[in-house]
This record gives sequence, structure tokens and C-alpha cells, in this order.
Amino acid sequence: MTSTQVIFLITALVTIFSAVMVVGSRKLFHSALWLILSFLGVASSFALLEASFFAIVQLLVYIGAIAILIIFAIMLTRDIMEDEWQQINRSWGLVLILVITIFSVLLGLYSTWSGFQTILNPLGISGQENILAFGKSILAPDGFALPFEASSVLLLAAMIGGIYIAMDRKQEGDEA
Amino acid sequence: MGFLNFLFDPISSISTWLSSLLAGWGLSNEIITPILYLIGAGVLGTGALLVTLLLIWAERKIIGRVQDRFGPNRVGPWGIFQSVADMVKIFIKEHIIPSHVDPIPYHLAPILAVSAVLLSLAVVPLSKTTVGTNLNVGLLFIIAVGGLGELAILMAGWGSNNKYAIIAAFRATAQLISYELPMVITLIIPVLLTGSMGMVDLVEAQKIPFILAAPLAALIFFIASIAENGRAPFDLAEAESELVAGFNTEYSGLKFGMFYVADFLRAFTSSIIFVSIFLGGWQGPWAVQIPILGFVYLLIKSVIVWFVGVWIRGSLPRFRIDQMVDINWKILTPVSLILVLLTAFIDKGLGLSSIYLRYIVLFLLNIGVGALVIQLIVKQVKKTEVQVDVGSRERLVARPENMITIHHQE
Amino acid sequence: MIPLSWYLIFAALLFAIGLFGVITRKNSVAILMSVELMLNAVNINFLAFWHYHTQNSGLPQVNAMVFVAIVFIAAAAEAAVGLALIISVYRQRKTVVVPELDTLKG
Amino acid sequence: MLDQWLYIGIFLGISLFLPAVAIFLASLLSPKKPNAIKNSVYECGVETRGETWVQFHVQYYIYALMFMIFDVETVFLYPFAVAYGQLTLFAVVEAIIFVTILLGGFVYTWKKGNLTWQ
Repeated sequence: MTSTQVIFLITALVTIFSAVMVVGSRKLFHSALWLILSFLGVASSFALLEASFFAIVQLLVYIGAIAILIIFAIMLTRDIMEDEWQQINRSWGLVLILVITIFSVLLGLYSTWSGFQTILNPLGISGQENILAFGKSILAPDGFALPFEASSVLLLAAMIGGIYIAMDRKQEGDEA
Repeated sequence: MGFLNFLFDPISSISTWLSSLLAGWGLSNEIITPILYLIGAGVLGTGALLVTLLLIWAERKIIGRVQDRFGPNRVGPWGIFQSVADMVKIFIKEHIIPSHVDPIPYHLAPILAVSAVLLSLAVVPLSKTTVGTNLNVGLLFIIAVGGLGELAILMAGWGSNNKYAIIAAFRATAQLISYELPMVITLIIPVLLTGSMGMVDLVEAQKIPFILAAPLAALIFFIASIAENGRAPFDLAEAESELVAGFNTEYSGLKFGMFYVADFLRAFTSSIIFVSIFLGGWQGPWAVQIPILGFVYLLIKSVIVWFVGVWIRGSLPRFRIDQMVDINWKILTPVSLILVLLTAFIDKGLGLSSIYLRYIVLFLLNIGVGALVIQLIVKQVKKTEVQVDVGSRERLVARPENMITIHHQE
Repeated sequence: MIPLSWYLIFAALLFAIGLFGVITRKNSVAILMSVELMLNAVNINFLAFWHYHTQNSGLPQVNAMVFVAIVFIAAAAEAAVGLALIISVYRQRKTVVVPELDTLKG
Repeated sequence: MLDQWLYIGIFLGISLFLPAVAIFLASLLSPKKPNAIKNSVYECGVETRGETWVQFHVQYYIYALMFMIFDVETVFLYPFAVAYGQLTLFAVVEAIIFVTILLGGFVYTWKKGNLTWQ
């Protein structure tokens, strides 16, 4: 058991625990806070995988933007009664069995693969090589230039669609 | 010679000495590194918090002079121990915890607020040889940890269980995320010029500071970082003279003090960051040979930038919320996006090899875009300006539409 | 140092929890949060395999990185439109609880 | 690489630890005399009625959404900026098209008046 493994196990446990709390919390705002903690855990596992850029983007996009957007939406749709409601469907036992089945089937499939037990060693990349290769590939016409432009269109659609849906023309000006 | 080396570069000398000392005790490398890191982080964090005491005093003094007051002048010479006295007082004040607070967010928020400010120091190179850590995505790291500060504000607002606190928290967060956008976008320009996101590479690439290649970008970044600090003229979220107190209404004692510390410290760290990105950081004459000199340069530059920030705080009146929103979304963000595009296109299109020519072209480009923007703003203001006949008996009511502002054309 | 299997199990667990949340939670914002968990699990898998392939070939691999970036973009788009829909529904029906949104029921 | 992240982790620990210890010490030193009035919610002296329940204006959401969309761009724009020195003019134009498409959405939102504070 090396120290890296211990660090990984701690982050994984924290992440899994907070993910459980996201699903299990009664208050929505608490769910959102647990969600942020699990995003942080995922970011640190990205860092352990030496994908620094994505660890930071995880912080920037998920915690800095998506989590805040979710919290804003929670505040916009908050209801006085929310905490008294039954938060989970009554048939959750069935779903639990289904989910455990899916999980064990996944594990079974993984374990038949020969590379499953590979030890991941440090890559020894501390400079910009990864990001540079990534940057070049998304702009190379024989690389990923098309997905790159398509994602811009996706974002455009999300922006216009989101704003169009969220803005309500009839009730303008009813600010609290 | 050894002594001279120590004098020129004390921090790395100490760390070399410490690591050899620990190795002498038979510790393996795997333990020495974390211990050194722990000591380094501890010294940096404690030092920053202690410097805050000085910063608070200096800022109060400067603001006092700007507003034609004395500022603190009773405790010690020039009142220099005023913030020490304040600290002692705030330490022994009662922590009033209002009923029905949401305990975890309420208690965690002040801690997180300070932590978010301190963390950005971890990647800033303090001299040629001294840097917390040379993370290869340091620049983005600095922006990302700023997001933790927004989180602290939201948690404080929610946890307090107070209508005003939560409204203020939402206002503050909306302002912070809005102004984070021009920061994120303008910082692409230094990365374009360097080809690296590491802070060490970024500073070392600035034999000529980037502010000469991108003055407009630096200006936008500076304005955005003032707004990120939530200080005048962008202090709508805790307009001291208008609202209750902002998101920290329900905090008292040292918990409030932590928000206060975070506020004053952030003013300084953001100027350190500005200096590192646009003004060459520790670069200066003989800074390579004598690293300690680089640290001095960094401090001098940062203090100057910080002073400009305080000066602005003392001089400018507060913006209204619609002006604050307009400045960001209708000026800073579009201008910074267009500036990035133009910089990338013109620099690549001309393909100049001489660094001086490149800088001159980019400088002219920035000035040109800046002049154009100012012209547009002036035109827009003229269009919406309301002519007031001072002699007439009718007076305009102080309403947003009657003021000189940049209005959206419906 | 860390076996690939740990990352895969970790990601599968996170995915399972997210899936459980998506199916069982009643509040639509909570469902969206669970979807974000699942997307995160997918990203862990992508990056674990990225590390694996980079280690095997010795060169920086870009395919997985592009996938992760697209997942980020898709997550952002999904959150933007999803939450906007929730806000819009809330405004008309004063509820965000999925079982109560049963207008289409016969 | 992992070393650098280790430092960040340790620094995060320290930067959480220092204020936490300060607050803990202060809570030991400070007097504790709570009473109902002192602990009531600070809302201009009037007793609060109902829960802290405020309906927020949707404008906040619009700004958060715009911020998120442009923030996500960084996933592509920063790697582009890092690779910039080795790119051809054609590749730079591609990136410009990428941003211009989004700028189109920005202009649309602006013209619709959704960026103006209401």
C-alpha cells in the first residue's frame, strides 16, 4: 500500500459518500453542497491520473459554473414544503436491485479483460505536452476540427434555448 | 561565498539545508518532500495572514488621507498597531449564532472564504527560485479557486437563514461570476504569447512585460479584478451605507473577521496576480543573479498596483446595479472576446519574427480597439443623455432612466 | 502505483449511485444533479483509459481528452437547458416534483 | 506532476486549517451569553414571519447561464492558446469561427434585451 494508493482511497471514499448524500439528502441545497464535494473528489482523482488540465477545468466548469447554476435554479424554484415531502419514490428497493445488477454486470465484464489489473505508473509529464497535443488535435482538419466546431453550435443552441425558455415574457418585472 | 549565496537566495538555501538535515536523520525522500511542502505552505499561509494586519492598517490610513481624514492615529506611531488592537478585540468578541441557521454551511463559509484567497498564492512565483509549486495549469488554477470564494458567499447567505443575507449573497455571486468572465477571456492573451499556462513560464517569458503587448487586456483584467474583490466602485453587494451589511449580516466575532480578512487580503493577492501576469512578476535588473531582489521587485510592483486599487476605492462613487451589469456584459465581455480574436488573427496573419515588431503591432492594435470602444461609449452616452434645464422649475426625479447611462436600445 | 481496476470500480460505483438517483428522486433538480454524477463517472473512465493508453504507447493520447472535453460541453448544455426547463415548468405549475407533472396522463 | 498536486493538497489543508484554528481559539476565548432576542434573525427588528423564502428574479439565472456557456469555452480555448505558436493561420481561423458562433448567440441575447438589468 503506497501513499498514493491511500490518497486515492480517501478521495474515492469521500466522493462516494458525498454522492450517496447527493441522492439521499432531504434538503435540496444540501444535495447541491454534497454534489460540490463529490465534484472536488472527482477533480482530485483527475489530478491523480495526471490530467491536470481537466482537474482544473472540473473545478472551473463544474464547481464554478454548473454547481452555481444549479444553486440558482434551486433558489428560483424553491418551495416552502420541500423538506416535508417524500424525496424518493416508493419503489426504491426495486431500483436498488436493478442498479446493483448493472454494477455487478459491469464489474464482471471488466474482469474478463486482461488489462483490468494494470498498474498505472506516473507518466512523468510535467509540462504542457498533453495540452499542446490536445490543442493541436482539436484544430487539425484531419483530427477533431469538426467536433470542435459542432460543440460551438451545441453551446450556441444551449445558450439561446436556455435563455428563451427561462425568460417569461408575461410575468416580467415581478421581482421579489 | 556560502554566506553570500544565502543572502542572495535565502529561501532555497534554507530548503536545501532542511532537506539535507532531514535526509541526515535517515528519512526517505517520500517523507521529506511532504514535510518541506508542509513547512513551505505553513510559512506562506501564516505570513500572508499576518501581512493582512499591515494591509488593513495601510488601507485605512490611505483611505483616510484620500477622504481628508487622519485615519487610525492613536495606537502606536501613526496608529500602526490599530489593527493589532482590533484583532485582539475581535478575538474575544462573542460569537452570536442566530437560531435556525444551517450549521454546516454557516460555520464553513468564513473558513472557505479565507482559504479561497490563500490558495491562489500557491502557484505564484515569488522569485526566480522560489515558487510554491510550478503547476502546469497555474493560470487556470488561480481563476478556479476564485470560484471557491463565490461558493463561500452562497453558503454564508444560505446558512444565515436571513432574507437580506441571501439576497445579498445572490447579488454578490451574480456580480462575481459576471466579472469572472472577462478575466477568463483576457487571460487567453498572455497564454497566446507564452504558449504555456504555467505561472513560472509566464513570468519568465516577460522579458518585456505583457502590459506593453496587451494594455487593453491588462486594463480589462484590472477592472474585472477590482469587481471580483467586491470593492468600491463595485461594492453593491455590501453597500455599507445602503444595505444591512450584505451576505455576512448574521456573522459576528472572528467569523465576521474572517470575511474581513479575506476581503483585504484578496485586494493584495489580486494585485500580486496582476503583476505576475502583466507586469513581469519578479523580473527586473539582476533579479536572475540575485533572486531575493526579484522578490523585492514583486513586492514593490504589487504595492503600486494595490495602491492604485485603494486609490480608486477612495475616489469613485458606487455604480448602480444596472450600470454594473452593463459595464460587464456590454463593454468588458464583448471587447475582451473581440480583442482575443483580433490578437490571435493579426499576430498569426502577420507572422512577424521579431519580438519587438510583434509587441509594437499588438500595442497599436490594443490602443486602436480601446479608442474605438471609448468612442462608441461616448456616442451612446450622448444619445441617452437627458438635457436638464437648470433654470426650469421642473426637476427630474432620480430614476435610472433619467440618469446618464448606457441604455439598451429597445 | 494505483491499479486501473480501482478507477474503474470507483467510476462504476459513482455511475450506479447517479443512476439510482435519476430513477428514484422525485425532485427534478435532484434528478439533474444525479445526471451530473453519472457524467462525472464517465469522465473518470475516459481519463483512466487515457492514462492507460498514454502509458502503453509513451505518447500523449488525444482521443480520450477530446471525449472528455465534449462531455464537459454536453454537461454544460444539458444543465443550461434542463434547468431552464425546470424554471419554466415551475413558473407555470408551481412544482418541480416529477410525479406531479402528469398532464400527459390519460 | 503528482508532487505539484501534493503541494496543492497540502496548501489546501493548511489554508483551511489556519482560519479554522483561529475561529476555534476565538470561540474558546469569547463569552457565551446567548438569549432569544440576541439570537433572533437580524431583519430590522421586526419578527420574521414564515420561512426565509424569497422568489428570485430569473435575471440571475440568465447571467449564470451566459457565464457558464462562455466558461465552458475555456476547455477548448486554453489548449488552443497553448498550441497557438505551432498552429497555421487556417487553424487560428477555425478557432475564430468557434468563438464567432458563440458571439452570434451573445449578440442575439443582447439584442433581445436579456442582458439588461430589469
